[in-house]
Amino acid sequence: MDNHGSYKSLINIWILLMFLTVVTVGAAQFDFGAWNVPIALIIASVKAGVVALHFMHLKHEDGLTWVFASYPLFLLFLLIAFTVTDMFSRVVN
Amino acid sequence: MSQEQEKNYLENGEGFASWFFTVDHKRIGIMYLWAIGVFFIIAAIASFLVRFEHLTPGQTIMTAHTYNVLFTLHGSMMVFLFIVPGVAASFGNFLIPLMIGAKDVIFPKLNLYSFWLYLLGAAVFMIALAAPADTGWTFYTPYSIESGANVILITFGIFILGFSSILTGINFIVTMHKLRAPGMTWDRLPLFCWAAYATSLLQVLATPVVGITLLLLIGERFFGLGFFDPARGGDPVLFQHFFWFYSHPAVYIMILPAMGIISEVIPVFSRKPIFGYKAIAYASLAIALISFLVWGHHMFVSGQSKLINVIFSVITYAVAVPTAIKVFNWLWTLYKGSIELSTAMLYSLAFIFLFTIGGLTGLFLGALAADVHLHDTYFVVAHMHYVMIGGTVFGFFAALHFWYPKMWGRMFDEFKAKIAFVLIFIGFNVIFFPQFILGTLGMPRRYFNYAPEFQSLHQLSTYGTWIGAAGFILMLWTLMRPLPGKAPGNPYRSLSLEWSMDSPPGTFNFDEIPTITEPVYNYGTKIEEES
Amino acid sequence: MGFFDVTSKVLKSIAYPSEMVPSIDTEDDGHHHFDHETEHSGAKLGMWLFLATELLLFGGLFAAYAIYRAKYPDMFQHGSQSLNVVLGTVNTVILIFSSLTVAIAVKAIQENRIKLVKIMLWITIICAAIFAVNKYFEYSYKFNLGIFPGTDIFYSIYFAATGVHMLHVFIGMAVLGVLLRKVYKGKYSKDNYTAIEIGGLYWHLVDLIWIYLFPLLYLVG
Amino acid sequence: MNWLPVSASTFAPGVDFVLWLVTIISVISCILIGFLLVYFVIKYRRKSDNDQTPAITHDSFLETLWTVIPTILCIVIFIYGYVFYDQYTTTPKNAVEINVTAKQWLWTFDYSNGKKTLNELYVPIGQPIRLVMQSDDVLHSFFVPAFRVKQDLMGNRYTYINFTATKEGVFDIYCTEYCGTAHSNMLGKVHVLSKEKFASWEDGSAKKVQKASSNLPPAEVGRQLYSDKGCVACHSIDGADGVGPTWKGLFGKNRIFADGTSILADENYIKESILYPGEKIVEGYGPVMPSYKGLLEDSDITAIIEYIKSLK
Repeated sequence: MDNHGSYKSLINIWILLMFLTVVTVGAAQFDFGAWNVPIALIIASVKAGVVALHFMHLKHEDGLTWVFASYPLFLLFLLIAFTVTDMFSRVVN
Repeated sequence: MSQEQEKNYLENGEGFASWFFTVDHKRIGIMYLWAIGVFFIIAAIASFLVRFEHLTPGQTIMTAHTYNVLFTLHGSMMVFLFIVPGVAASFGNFLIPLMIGAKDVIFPKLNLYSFWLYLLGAAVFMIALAAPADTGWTFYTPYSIESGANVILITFGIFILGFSSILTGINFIVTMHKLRAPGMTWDRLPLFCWAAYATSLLQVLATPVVGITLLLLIGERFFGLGFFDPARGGDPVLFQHFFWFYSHPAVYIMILPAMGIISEVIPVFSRKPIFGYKAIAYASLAIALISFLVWGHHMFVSGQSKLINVIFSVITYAVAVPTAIKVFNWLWTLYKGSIELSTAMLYSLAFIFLFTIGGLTGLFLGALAADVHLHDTYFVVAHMHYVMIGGTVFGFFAALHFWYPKMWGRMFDEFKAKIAFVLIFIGFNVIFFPQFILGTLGMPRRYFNYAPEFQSLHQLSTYGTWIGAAGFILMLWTLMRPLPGKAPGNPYRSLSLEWSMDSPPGTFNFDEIPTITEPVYNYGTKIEEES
Repeated sequence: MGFFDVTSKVLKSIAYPSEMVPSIDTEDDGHHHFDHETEHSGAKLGMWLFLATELLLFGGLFAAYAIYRAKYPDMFQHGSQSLNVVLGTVNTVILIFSSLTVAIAVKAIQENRIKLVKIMLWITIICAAIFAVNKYFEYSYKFNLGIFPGTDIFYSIYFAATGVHMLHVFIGMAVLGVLLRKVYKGKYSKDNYTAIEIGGLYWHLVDLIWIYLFPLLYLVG
Repeated sequence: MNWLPVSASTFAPGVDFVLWLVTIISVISCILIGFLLVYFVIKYRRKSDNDQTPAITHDSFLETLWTVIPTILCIVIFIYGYVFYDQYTTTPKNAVEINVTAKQWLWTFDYSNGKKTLNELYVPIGQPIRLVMQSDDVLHSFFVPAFRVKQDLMGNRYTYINFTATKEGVFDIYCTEYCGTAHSNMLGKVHVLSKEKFASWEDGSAKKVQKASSNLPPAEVGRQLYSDKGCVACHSIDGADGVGPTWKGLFGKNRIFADGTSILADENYIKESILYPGEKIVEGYGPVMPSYKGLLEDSDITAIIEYIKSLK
């Protein structure tokens, strides 16, 4: 049976997540121009990664679970990459 | 307990409830088989009428609107109610646990719920027929937003069916990971299981995208969301992207299990190990992965950008290669074999030939310049049916005959079944081969009316449906009337695990979980030097 | 089995939706054919696969967001600025907190601390309810301003994404509610907690999706 | 039997080349596989139940062969497909633009000189043409088999087709994207004219000449217009219900409109309905008909009215 981490470590993770939320909201107060979205997405991904690894115990799962957890991300990337590429390469010469 | 063990799964419980609430994977498989059989027949009748309409140009027996409704009914029913859940859910359910040496799938109850969801989705779909859709099975926007038909209900039905598909896929994947008998390593896994595994992956990962797409389409009709409606600043091509992101992998959801079936049938009736086991197994996986990358080849003339067209064309040819490899592997399994032309074998051999034609005509459509001419003509219709009928349905029929003794515990009349095969084979080719020529000549698909110069080819195609229908009825007739006497446990001397038990199997499949020590296709006693 | 039994079984399965939760309880219908460890790891693997499908379900919305944001930057700028960042932030905090409580609940059941499990599940469900109430206020405020799905593409994405997410919140609440009821019935222990663990996984996914939706919709205007 | 339509554009030979190339590859592969299939089945048929068979499970040489050869063929086909497609999608510098608008179930062509035609596209031979296309409603697709060109049309965005006609004559236009009830009646014609004929068509003299020489009765001319101008897509002549009311027995009948009023269908009513179709909507039908103002001359309208009169 898997029995990982302690209550304290869970709460520490939570504090980290709260901190990152503050950072997200804070960062939104400044205008980084084209970097607004990437910055927001990077912070969100760090948060998501922390939730997945610690709250969802992905850290302790086997390789198979990692494959199933990450493959949809790849597909999502494909879906977005191809559709966006299409949308912005339609200029006709 | 021992009393119960002696009963086979068909005898274990009688009446409606003993089936409807069963968690026995074999009974669930049989129920799927009945359900998809019914929908197949309804959809086939629709196509029969559609073809009949084409006996003459202009109105023959129905109005243009009825025609549009019927081809939509035929397409959507065949795709969503028959062929996608078809082979995977029916034969997959029945066979996977038997083949891997398990007593059931890993989530038996979930399996039952999946079946109920399937029925629920089908029911919603049927209710929608009160104002049947005339959008084509592709539901392209903005026509599907504006059409007066019951598009919301029908797409909601498909949404539910999608969930059934996803849950079945999850069930199979986890079952194959967790419940393989000791010694049933991945390189001893029957190829049908490999195919079912790849299929399940596609079901799990592709279906949600069509789910959200149809949900958004419903939102378009309810709220006017505008994502897919040019009048509201949306983009109809985006709908097509989302739709084909699912529907191209769905083509492989349809064909992969059939490939798995004939990979089982051919070695048994050639008494040879399957040629290139690993190549076929990995090709299944490769197809499952690459098939996510080629959806745009359905959209070469849709207004997609030129760059994306070129990219998709390249990747499309990449997916052609593993498919070609499979065909040659099946072919070479026959080499120096001891070939018995049973009905199941005939269907499998026909699969190889017809699927080859289907695949080769795909090469036309993948080529950008040629596709500009052929897109949305009868060529596409013919190509698709060579893959879906010549491939999937022939594979499905092969399975019906091959596992018939195992499923029902009886044998059938091989002679009549072979006559039925000949009729179906001839009928099929007479229906669809002329359509290739119609297509290259420029006859568009989904046309109620057509120019008089196309009439002779259209008529030929319609006559084919009569031959095919006769064959299909004869096949049903034969299968519905089994020969007297009990079928032996292993009538074909197969080495696969499902034949190692009585026909039909007992409720719990195996009294004791077997231990596997040999490769699954260990035919061939004459040892030759390996190259 | 006659007609009556069939009807009663159907009615029962409707009346007790908890029966619809995948069969991962040990007191199953005697069809038990594999050991506990297989069941546990199998259920988790199945759940991860299901989460994969959920992610791709939202994938369509994320793709639509990416495209239309790039196509109509001004519309997204205006729309985003009209959303209530405070409510959004509060909801983010609530969801992250509820994620913590679920994680604690899973940890607690592994140590057989049933009482803690109950408290944590209760808090989680209450958090979910508060989230829903906040969302209700947000929606009705927008409706009062005459903003509906379909007003423009930004609001369509906003309502579609948060709406589908809301649906998941409700499903999550239902799942947690069923689990809580079973905890009260004493069904779970340190030897049998798979259901709580995979229910928790589902709830974390609801949180994960929101972690992305929040900045994309509310912040990066 | 011929399996390809006439080749009438500069793009067509390229497409035909690819079609022939793939056909030859396909036929050879098909014969090879079909032959081997039948040959193996006959040669290695089961002779007895105890036939000894070898345990051949792989053969590196063969497997390499049937991986490499299809790969090479695929690359070749892709390249040819791409090369001709690239030519087709590249607009020539001296291309003349024609605007195309699709609407359920009509094609409208607007020329740079202000001319406008319905369902009939006029182009000069040898002149690169660029169609700038848009739909007024749902998706349509512009397809001319003789030119081997096809492109979807949609709302809110222009799409394009380039072609140069190489043969004089009249060729079919089909709509190939399913667009509703009368999809299969959304047909048109491309008239490829010699430079001189096109010039005379452009300044309008051709039409007059043609008219003067035509001594058909007006009802016959009307019948011609009925199919040429797209009326056929929505109005039946045999009483069948369509998108619009049937023409059979229309003349002299009492028309009831959506707003409850009614009128006797006479010449003036029909003329009004052709020019201003939105004014009076017959009960049970939608306001979908486009105006033919500027698209039909008075004499055409008279001919159509005569034709309707003849449909008792």
